[in-house]
Amino acid sequence: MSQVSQETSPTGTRATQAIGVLALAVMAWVVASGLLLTPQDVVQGESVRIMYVHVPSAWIAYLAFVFTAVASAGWLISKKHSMGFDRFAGASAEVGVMFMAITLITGSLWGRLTWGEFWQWDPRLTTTAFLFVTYIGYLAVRRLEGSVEQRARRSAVVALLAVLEIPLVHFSVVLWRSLHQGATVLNPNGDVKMDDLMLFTLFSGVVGFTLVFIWLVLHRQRTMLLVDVADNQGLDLAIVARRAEGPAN
Amino acid sequence: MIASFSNVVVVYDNFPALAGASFEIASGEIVLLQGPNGAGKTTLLRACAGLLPIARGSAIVLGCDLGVDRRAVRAKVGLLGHANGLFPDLTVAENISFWSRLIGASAQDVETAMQIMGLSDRLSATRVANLSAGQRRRCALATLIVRRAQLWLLDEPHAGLDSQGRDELDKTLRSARDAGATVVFASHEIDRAQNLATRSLTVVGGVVTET
Amino acid sequence: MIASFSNVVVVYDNFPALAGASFEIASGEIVLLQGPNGAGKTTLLRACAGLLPIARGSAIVLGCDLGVDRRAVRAKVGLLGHANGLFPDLTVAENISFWSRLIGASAQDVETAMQIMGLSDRLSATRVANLSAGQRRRCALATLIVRRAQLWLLDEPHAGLDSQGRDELDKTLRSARDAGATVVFASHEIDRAQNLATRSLTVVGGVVTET
Amino acid sequence: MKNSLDTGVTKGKVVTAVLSKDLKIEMRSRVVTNQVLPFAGLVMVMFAFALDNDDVLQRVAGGLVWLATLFSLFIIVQRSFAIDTQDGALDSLRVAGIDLSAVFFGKAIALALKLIALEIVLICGAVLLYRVDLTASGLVLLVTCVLCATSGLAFVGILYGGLTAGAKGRETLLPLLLLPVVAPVLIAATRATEAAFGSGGAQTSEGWAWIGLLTVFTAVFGVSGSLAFGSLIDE
Amino acid sequence: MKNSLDTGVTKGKVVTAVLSKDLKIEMRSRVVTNQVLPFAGLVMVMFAFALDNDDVLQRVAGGLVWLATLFSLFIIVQRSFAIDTQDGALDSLRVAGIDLSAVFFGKAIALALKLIALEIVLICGAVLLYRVDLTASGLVLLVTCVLCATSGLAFVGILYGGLTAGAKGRETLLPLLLLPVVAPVLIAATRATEAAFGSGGAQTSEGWAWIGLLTVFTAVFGVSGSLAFGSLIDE
Ligand code: HEM
Ligand SMILES: Nc1ncnc2c1ncn2[C@@H]1O[C@H](COP(=O)(O)OP(=O)(O)OP(=O)(O)O)[C@@H](O)[C@H]1O
Ligand SMILES: Nc1ncnc2c1ncn2[C@@H]1O[C@H](COP(=O)(O)OP(=O)(O)OP(=O)(O)O)[C@@H](O)[C@H]1O
Ligand SMILES: [Mg+2]
Ligand SMILES: [Mg+2]
Repeated sequence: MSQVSQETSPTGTRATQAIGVLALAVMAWVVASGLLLTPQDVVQGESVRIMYVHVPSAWIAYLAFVFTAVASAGWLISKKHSMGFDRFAGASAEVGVMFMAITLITGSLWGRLTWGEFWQWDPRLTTTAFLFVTYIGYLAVRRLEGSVEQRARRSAVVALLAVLEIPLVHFSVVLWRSLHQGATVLNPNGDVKMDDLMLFTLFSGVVGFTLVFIWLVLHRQRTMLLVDVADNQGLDLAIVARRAEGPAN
Repeated sequence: MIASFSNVVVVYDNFPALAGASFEIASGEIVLLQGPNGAGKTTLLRACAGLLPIARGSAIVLGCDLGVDRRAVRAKVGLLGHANGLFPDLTVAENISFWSRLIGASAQDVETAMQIMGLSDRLSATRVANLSAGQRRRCALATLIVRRAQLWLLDEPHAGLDSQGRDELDKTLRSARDAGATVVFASHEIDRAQNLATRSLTVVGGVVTET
Repeated sequence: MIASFSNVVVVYDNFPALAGASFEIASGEIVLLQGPNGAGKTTLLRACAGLLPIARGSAIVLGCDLGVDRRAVRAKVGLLGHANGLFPDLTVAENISFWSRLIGASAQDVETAMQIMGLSDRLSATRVANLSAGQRRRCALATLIVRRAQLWLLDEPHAGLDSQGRDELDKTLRSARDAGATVVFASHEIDRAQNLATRSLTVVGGVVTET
Repeated sequence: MKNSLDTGVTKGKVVTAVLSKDLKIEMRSRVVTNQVLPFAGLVMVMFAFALDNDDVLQRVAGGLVWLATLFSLFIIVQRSFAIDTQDGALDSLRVAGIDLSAVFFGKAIALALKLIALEIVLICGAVLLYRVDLTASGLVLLVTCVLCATSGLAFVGILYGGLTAGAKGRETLLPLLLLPVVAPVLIAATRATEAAFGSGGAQTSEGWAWIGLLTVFTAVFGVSGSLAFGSLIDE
Repeated sequence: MKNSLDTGVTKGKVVTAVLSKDLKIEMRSRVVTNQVLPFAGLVMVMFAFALDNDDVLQRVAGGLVWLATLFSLFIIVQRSFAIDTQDGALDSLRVAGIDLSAVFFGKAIALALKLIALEIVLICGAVLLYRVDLTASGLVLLVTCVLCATSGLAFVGILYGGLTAGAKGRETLLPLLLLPVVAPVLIAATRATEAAFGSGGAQTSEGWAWIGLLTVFTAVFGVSGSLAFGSLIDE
């Protein structure tokens, strides 16, 4: 049974407002620093500034998909099968797909500047595209007809399988020889070859995008709850109409 | 109580095919479901078999709460739907022996079931695709008889059978009841059905009323 | 004579489903075909509609010799088989209007047919895949009524209909007969069928005998 | 009772009724969009992935487009008759007493429209993925080629589809019958497309010779289909 | 009345019952032999024809074999569930109260056997048509690769096939779900096959690295399939 509360308050709370303000502040700093303060790259020139969006969005997409998987596992394991887990998984995947799209778009723009082409059949790019499609499929599974429990169960299985693709994307640069940048920041040796301010801006970007992610997910799962409430009220009306077919005839 | 439904709602897409159905079925009954087309009889039978999610209300069948776990009940019921559930490319004998292997029935049981349903040697070596409509229904019934379920759920079981087949089926259902099973079936042939049933329920507009 | 069969043999693969069937049907009759499962009733109806090749014997339906040309007769008969002949992805209204466009029936005819078969506005906008079994049968009958054929061939037309639908169907068939059509139908519900029919033929083992 | 079966329903009306039914069912069930297109797309992507940075890609582009089309042809033809046979609607069509050559054209046009929609996507894919340069004269050739080849494929597809529909187990015969017949179309269309794409330095003018072959093929199967379809499906 | 539902039917018996049913139906209906094989064959021949006398042919040989296999995977998976859903047998399976992971393995093994039969033909075709030289060590690699990749594909195919079977319209989701998942298998298997064929001077040893990836994939989907299939198909 879905635990649908009848309350219909706005989707925001004090806490989400705070997160929203914080996210805006951090993002403002990232924009200022990324566009104005950080130096050009020796090789890439101005185009390196795309990195402050490209890399964090990729990582936050990963984060979102991992959250989806964790929430899905939570739904499967928990005895009560609380629908909160399922809504959280769905909301997180939707936001993750959005961030993955940002990665793809900024990546191709960057590619146009550095490689002269929007798209290359490179392993990192190809696997990223596959990951994107996988989660489109996940969202499609959520839209299949059926009860909320059916939706939760099916999509939980898909989410747990889909998350396994992330290592494939991450290590694709190692597995296949790749045109794409290798692990510059998250490399196994731990020595980061990057200007300090650039690095700081990059990490600010990560923090800012994380805040945006949290803000979006909290709101989205609240709207999903409201949709379920509305569906439930629609069902009340439909039941009345159906019963009216009854003995009258 | 073999089955007890209270205010059960079952929804397709957004349409509540069962809109608050409440009834109880005791052990050893043969219950007829009657009612107009689209009333919700098929939906009710499939819900009893644990095939449809219960949106609201509480449904307990053979001691299993369908709201909690719909899968537990399935091993104990036998279901014959509007469709026959056969593989058209396999012969009658292959179809029946497939199902009997799954539930571990003996060759003797299979033999008996085929005899009851009048599936002769010629027919049992025929592909289901090449059978007449009534012969197919007989084959489906034979797979069900092999199953020896505790609760038999039958959706218009007489449809397509000739009069001899109908009599044979009624006899089989009665003897299953005598052996301790419970039978619930939907039918539009009121006379024959009321003759067979020990009790009849009327389904209209997704609601069940005692007749 | 609307139909006259003499020693007709119809073969599937190597099996003679009709093994020398002879009978005659006059204009304005409502003929019941009865007989056990696998007797050859469906085969007989399909042969009448010109859908099956005549291996031996002579079959003349509505003045067309089926041994010579089976296609000429088809424009004049209406056939309802065990299957409904509907497109599950289309709505009820779309299904019926498709067939009515093919034969040039008016919107008025469509409206009437749907009313006779009790297909309400809600149902007519529903996809056939989402209908109950009886509602689907009603939809198939509605497409047939639109057709206004000279010879109606119906294979267990009552199957799946609720009692009100059965009465409605009987009324429709009688009024079609009154308007000059001839009806041949197979059925296993002997009581109701004999009530409707003006004459009944028994099919057993591929041979037709007068009852 | 008025016998409305004799009121002349024009051939055109039957064609549109059948055509709109087939298209409506596709709109609802989305077999082409959801099943055929992704696979065709994958084929293109995989080749791009396997053979990147190679002029080979340009050379195989035309062939791939038509191979994917051919593959889709099988699936769509099968589906096109499956919707008619699954609940016995084909029998009702047979006894409807209508002009079956109109059914042939209705189904063929629906098939052709689905194929053309698919080909447009595939060709755009080839142009983008394989970096094909398309000149204006190449485009004219390409459009002609698509129209001719597709209508030819649609006619053969429906003709043989009708032959193999109906009886159980016969559907599996379809590829066997269809393959040898459509192979020439595949070759001609590929060559014309290569000429349009300028693959391997081919000239646009070379392409027009192939168009002639395609036109003959289309005409032959259009005529024989409209004559023979009725008696094939009727049995 | 004795309730025979409780008599323990071992998992192995259910696996063999389902397996032999699926194979018997294939023997009767010959979908793989008559529908999938001709198309796969055509693809091979067309490429041989289009790219003759070229070392390109050798380079694409491995990829073609696996592309054709993937294509067949879709058709066979769909067919494998269509035989269960067309007359409602899937519902009977659900209410049979049997261990559904046994059904998973039964169906997956049947699928794998069909795919392997197909691959053998395709590989022989590639060796003959594309004049691939196969060394003894290459052959060992090839056999391992075929076994690993095919069982992986079979597991995913049945798992997602079960998810999309049942409700109308759901089947069209299958390609969307399956494609991104099997694409890595396709790539890994292609690379391993290329190594086995020695295409483009690839070493056999390079191939074994890919086998590792394939094994992981197979293990993941075998385990998750046997755990999740029951609850997916059950709904
Ligand atoms: C459409 C094209 C592109 C896509 C889909 C894409 C995708 C990705 C993804 C998924 C990541 C996260 C990798 C991980 O940590 O697992 C990433 C990181 C990165 N990308 Fe891209 N990328 C694209 C183009 C580019 C281009 C053109 C450049 C620069 C020349 C670039 C530079 C980077 C860098 C520097 C990282 C951080 C790598 C690390 O430190 O681990 N990307 N990209
Ligand atoms: N396609 C076929 N191939 C071979 N034999 C067939 C085929 N269809 C029917 N038969 C056989 O022909 C005989 C007559 O079948 P038919 O469908 O005409 O019976 P029927 O009288 O309509 O029976 P029912 O009352 O069950 O509908 C049956 O014995 C059947 O097994
Ligand atoms: N898959 C579906 N999607 C949407 N609505 C459905 C679906 N199946 C059935 N319905 C609707 O649910 C209602 C109940 O259907 P059900 O099949 O239970 O009726 P029934 O009592 O068995 O009727 P019949 O006597 O015709 O078999 C019908 O109004 C039908 O239109
Ligand atoms: Mg029903
Ligand atoms: Mg019959």
